[in-house]
Amino acid sequence: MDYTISNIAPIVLLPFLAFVINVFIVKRFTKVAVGLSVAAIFGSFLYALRIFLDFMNVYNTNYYVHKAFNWFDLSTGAHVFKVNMGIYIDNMSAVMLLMVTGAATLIHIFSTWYMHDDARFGRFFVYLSLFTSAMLGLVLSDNLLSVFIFWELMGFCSYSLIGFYYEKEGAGNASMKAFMTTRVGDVFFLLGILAIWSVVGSVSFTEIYNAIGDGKFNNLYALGIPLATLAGFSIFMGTVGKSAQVPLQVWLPDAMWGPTPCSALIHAATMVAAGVYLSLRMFPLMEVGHLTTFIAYTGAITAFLAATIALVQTDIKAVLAFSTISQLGYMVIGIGVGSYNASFMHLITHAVFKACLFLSAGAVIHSIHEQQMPKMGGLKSKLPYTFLAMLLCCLAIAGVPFFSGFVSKDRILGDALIMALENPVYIPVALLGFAGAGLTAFYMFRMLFLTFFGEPRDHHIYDHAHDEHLGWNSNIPLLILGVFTLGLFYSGSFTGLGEVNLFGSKYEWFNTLIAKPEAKNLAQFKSYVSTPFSTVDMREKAQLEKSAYDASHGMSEEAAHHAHLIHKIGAALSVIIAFSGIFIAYLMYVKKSLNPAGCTEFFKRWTEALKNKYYFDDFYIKKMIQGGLLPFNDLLSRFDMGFYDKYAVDGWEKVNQYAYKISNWFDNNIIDSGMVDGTGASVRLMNVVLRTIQSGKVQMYFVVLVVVLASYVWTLNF
Amino acid sequence: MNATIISYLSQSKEFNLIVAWFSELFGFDATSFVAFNLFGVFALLLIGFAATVGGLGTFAERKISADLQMRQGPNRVGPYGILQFLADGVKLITKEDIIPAQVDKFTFYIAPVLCLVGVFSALSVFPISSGFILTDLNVGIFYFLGMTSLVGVGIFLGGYSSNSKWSMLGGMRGASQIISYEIPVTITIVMMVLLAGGMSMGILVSSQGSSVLDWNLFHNPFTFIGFFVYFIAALAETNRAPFDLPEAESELVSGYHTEFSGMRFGFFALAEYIEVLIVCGIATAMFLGGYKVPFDLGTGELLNQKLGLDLMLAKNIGQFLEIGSFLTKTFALYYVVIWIRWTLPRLRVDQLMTLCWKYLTPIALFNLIGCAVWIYVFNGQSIVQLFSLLFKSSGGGH
Amino acid sequence: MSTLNLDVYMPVVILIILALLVAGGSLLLSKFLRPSNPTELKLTAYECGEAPVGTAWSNFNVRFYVIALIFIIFDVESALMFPVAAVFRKFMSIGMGGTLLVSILTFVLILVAGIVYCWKKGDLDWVKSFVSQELDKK
Amino acid sequence: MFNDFLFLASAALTLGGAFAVVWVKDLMHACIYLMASLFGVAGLYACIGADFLAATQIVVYAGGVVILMLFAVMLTGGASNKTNRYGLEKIHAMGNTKTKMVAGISAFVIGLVILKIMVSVLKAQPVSQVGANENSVEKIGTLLASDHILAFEISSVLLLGALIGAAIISRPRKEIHD
Amino acid sequence: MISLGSYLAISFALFILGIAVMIARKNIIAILLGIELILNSAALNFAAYTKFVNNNLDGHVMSLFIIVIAAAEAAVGLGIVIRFFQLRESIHIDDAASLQN
Repeated sequence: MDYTISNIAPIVLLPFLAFVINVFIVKRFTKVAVGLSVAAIFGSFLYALRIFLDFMNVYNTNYYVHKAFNWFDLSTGAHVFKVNMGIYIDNMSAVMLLMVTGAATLIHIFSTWYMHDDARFGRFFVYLSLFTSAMLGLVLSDNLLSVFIFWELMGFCSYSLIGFYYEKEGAGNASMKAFMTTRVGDVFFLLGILAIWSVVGSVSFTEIYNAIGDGKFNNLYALGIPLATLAGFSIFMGTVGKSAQVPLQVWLPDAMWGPTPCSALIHAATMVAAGVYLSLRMFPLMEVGHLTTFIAYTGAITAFLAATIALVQTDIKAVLAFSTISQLGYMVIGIGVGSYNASFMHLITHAVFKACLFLSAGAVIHSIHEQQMPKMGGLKSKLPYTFLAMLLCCLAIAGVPFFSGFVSKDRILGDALIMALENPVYIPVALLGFAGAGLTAFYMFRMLFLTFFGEPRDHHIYDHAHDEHLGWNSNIPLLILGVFTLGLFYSGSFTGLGEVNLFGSKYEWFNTLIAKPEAKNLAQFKSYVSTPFSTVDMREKAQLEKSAYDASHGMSEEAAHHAHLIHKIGAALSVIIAFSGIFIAYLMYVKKSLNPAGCTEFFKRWTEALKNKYYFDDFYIKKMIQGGLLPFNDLLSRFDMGFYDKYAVDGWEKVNQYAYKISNWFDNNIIDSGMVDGTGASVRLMNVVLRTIQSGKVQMYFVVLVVVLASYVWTLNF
Repeated sequence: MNATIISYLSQSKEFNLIVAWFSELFGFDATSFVAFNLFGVFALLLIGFAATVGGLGTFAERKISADLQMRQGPNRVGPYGILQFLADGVKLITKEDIIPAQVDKFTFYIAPVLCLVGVFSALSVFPISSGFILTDLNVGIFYFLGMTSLVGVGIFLGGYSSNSKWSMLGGMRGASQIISYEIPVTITIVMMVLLAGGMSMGILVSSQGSSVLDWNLFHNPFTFIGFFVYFIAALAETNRAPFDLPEAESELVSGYHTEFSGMRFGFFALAEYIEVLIVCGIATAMFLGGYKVPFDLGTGELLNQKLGLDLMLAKNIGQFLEIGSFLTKTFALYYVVIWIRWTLPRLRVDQLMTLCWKYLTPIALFNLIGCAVWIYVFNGQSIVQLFSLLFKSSGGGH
Repeated sequence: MSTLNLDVYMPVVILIILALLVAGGSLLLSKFLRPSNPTELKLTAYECGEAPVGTAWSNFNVRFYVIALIFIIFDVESALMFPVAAVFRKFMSIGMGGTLLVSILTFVLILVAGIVYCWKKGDLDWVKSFVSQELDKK
Repeated sequence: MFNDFLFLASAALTLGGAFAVVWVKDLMHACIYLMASLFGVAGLYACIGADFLAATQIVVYAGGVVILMLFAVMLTGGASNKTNRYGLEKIHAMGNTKTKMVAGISAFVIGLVILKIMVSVLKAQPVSQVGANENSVEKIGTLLASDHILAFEISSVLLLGALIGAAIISRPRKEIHD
Repeated sequence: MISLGSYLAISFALFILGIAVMIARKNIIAILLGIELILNSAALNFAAYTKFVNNNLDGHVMSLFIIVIAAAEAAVGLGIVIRFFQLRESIHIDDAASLQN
């Protein structure tokens, strides 16, 4: 298949056109607008499917399509200033495209049922279309700059969708919080782009790879830090913001103020995954920046903390939110321990089952108008299909064999184990990872049991819950997503260890296709030319006869064998952990033989901490803002009023009087004019200078911004 | 390289002789030097001419108004009082120059000068003839727009600096009136540029023929309307009656130049009269065939071949014929301007704005679109050519 | 040293200089000829004999600004239109007149939409504010 | 010869005007000096054969923006209000020593950075001759109509947005009368 | 005399002066003046580069769009200033410190 602008661009343009048109017609013809959005996203799904099938057909690790056109070129002789915009599709993007469009389509369809009695039914779809096009643009884009543009666009959509019910105050605050928190990461991201530009002179992925391959980053230092580390760290901070890693994870739980479908699409499947996607794209930079350990630790801590917090949540969406954070943590661990394609695989599988989970939760909420799990229970008979979908997803996320979560997460854990055995620094990562896996299994099934099993705890709600029957837009999407939680779609083998041969010779397609761009073998990008929108580029063909892990790690045979062994161990371990977690949940919430209250009593303080999400928000709000900045202002103002007025002025007045009494010749004018005003002036000057830090004065912010930015640019070597 | 008066004169051998002489005098290529001086001379001539016309304008104004009102008009100074404008000039120069206490000195000083600068520098693309145009910038008409828009600033500043209620009102009114009416003018000019395929005066003029039917005025209906749109709007842009609200004697004492006296007032008046001249000239150049004379006498080939005159001489003759044809049309328009002033009553300010925004601007936009479509559909042929084609075909019929 | 010939701009510069010279010169000339005996009364602002109260630099009605605003938008539009209009003939000669015509029409019509909006909203009629105020008073 | 004269005059006008904008105390005068500076920029455009840009500069700025600013100054009570409404912050509206100091320092910092970049750029600079005085209008028109057609259309949308937005913002409100 | 260096120097000076105006002034309109200066310096740079380095006129088009954007920015900015003045009877930027009117 030949790739032209006409069969790639529609993927982005269809939703965008739907957005543009809907903006105008949504008020008048809501139904038409909604239909338009759904049709558009389905169309782009078809396009993405076409591309995906083509990639599966070619089935080559090094197959990629790169089309770039010259956006503007102001090169001056030796000093190249040229920005290309373009499209870069490799196997990763192809899979990502399919996932995004597929999930988005199903979620659109589900939303037509979920939101149809909402006052702003149409507007929801306007935002949804814009968001989808932005996400697809991010996946397709071939350089950091356009990634950043779409990144911000998604941030805006997320903002407006979280604050969708803006009449609720919580929603407004939550949207603001999400926007501001991710902004922190985005600033770092921008600085990272600057740093990369200063070295590479381009923002195109392939050129960055080239530069890394050429070792352009070697022994470059800014502020005493290696520039690669600086850039990689900045980029990774962007990931931390978008993918809600510690310490910027606080916005994601509040993001649940948004409508459930948008939580499913944005805060589970796509946008939060975009952060991980970015880190995956920039993996070589992380590698040469020696950031992998840091990344692994960030991911591990996030995974574990989020999992523990999820234990005590009673709001069904909150549980899902924290599990999302925790799963994202797993992906980041994957990046950290260098299991590139497992991490990406987990991105995909997690997107599928988490979207399904959110949609199921949405179905539950929609049918009983209640989010608190303690009020639910026994809904299995009322909502059989939702229950089925949710069961599948819970099995998947818990890491039960034959399900996607097992295939992907277990691989990350296995690689973590390998790294831990190679290098003791990674032992905590592996431990936290396995612990988190167990906790995941536990709280997911806790949610499942509390929702669907046992006796209805709130009969009023239970009786008002209307029975569900199969609807094309209510629970068919759930079931479709649920089916795709089966492991065999992602690896031909159920266990992920590649014995069962499903796709003929193409078993383990996921591992085989996703090539890990390692800093050491980036030479393959040397054949990079930015071609016009006419031809297909092909890196020189690497042989595919190696086994899966060699393709991903490039190890020797026995090392691969060793890896196989450890992976088997890790798989067994995680299976045991998962089942034990499920079993404990079963005992607690179905058999009731274990009393959850007992545990809460046992870990009292800890439970408190968990209920307050480890006091992260409190810290940010109380300590940092109220505790840090406001008292500072108070201090300054008190200094201004109290000290200056009382002591300085009055004190010196007294001095004046004494001086006057003591001697007439002592000219008090000197004191008045000179000393009083002198002191006053000095004090005022001081606290004016101090106070300007926090006053809402635009210019002072401008000055600070300009100076900081200037000094940053100064450190880069242009 | 745009055509300038120098590029015209450099065709004559005298010019080259002078250049050569100066070059050997200085020891370097003196073309630029000679050009500078010649430019200076001709600019002085042009300004003198324009100023005289402006002065005569005042005289003509009185005479014509007297005519229209069955009066004598000025008849003391010189024959038929034709030297009246000199007397006015002397009066203005000898008037006391009062600078009130409350004015903002800086702006008070520069406001009249701004008007003068705007108008004078707009003269540099004044297309009196194909050769004697001072400089035929290839952004000529656009440049003209920019420079005349200085007058608006000058008037506003004049009103502001006086720090008097009347002046301030007049200044605000004047500025807003000028900028409002600049829009129909601009859009109409865009239409003409679309038609002529260039922005330089030369192209604008040479896109039309010498005979009346080849004028852009009769190119198509839209240009026909456009001419009147341009003329009315330009009239308003020069603050002429019936659009002289900024200096409405009966409402605001004398508008933005209430506080100005002596020469400073003179500058405003001079600028206004010269601007009227320029506007009429531009209208002539764009719509009325400009300096076109029959048989392309301007190029001088005809005289050269038929009468065997020296080419340069023939050219000069042609140039002067062109100047004649140009000035004739221009003065005819000038007469119309004065005529309108003494015929129509003054508009009210809201009528003024309504006229601009609700009539002229939409019409101008419609003209622009229509003209573009016309050019595209009829491949740039004028309505006259179409008719001739029609008759030719029908004539070919029998 | 550049090979760019800027002689075409000479007249512009000369005329600007001449304008300044004429202004300055005639003012200088009149300085010698004119009388100068300013009195208190002469130096006050002319307000039909009344003593002027306060400064004239008070704030004005916003409609002036709206007019200026629409003006500048159209001014910029014309600045963009001019070069495109200038090459219209050329494009027609190479047979691309249709596309250019379409783009020009799009451009103009979008601006027309703007002025239609202002018209509908009554930014174009001068006395609206008065009228609305009258209505509010009632 | 004349080129240098034109260039020097324009540069002097530009920089002098800009300096005056920095130093002068009266807002109205600052606007006028800004106009002078923009005229200088137009002259500088003319010096490199960008005649259309020069004309546009004059039309848009001298005709449009400066008038707009003068109007805005008048509409906001002229250059009269010196300190802010509450009179708490006794900073003159056109700045005082402190603000000028801060401005100087930050301008200096930025200047250093830009110089650092500019030097590296100029080092890598091939000395190129200025071509003949071509007709830039045609070229710009062709570019606008062919390469940058999208930007051309979008800019009209931008202008539309500016028109509507500013009209809505600065429309005389009913509650103003009383 | 007319060289890239001189043009860069001039636009550099313009930029710096614009920054200085933006920071030194407390009057919003004056700050807008500074912004105009900065935009002009950018446009000048574009024109100079396209003249002296690659003699295609893309830079002219860029400058043209910069002028367009500057005009739009001035229109909207001044509109906001006027609205602000109607609310606060002040155009002192420190009065714009709080977000609600």
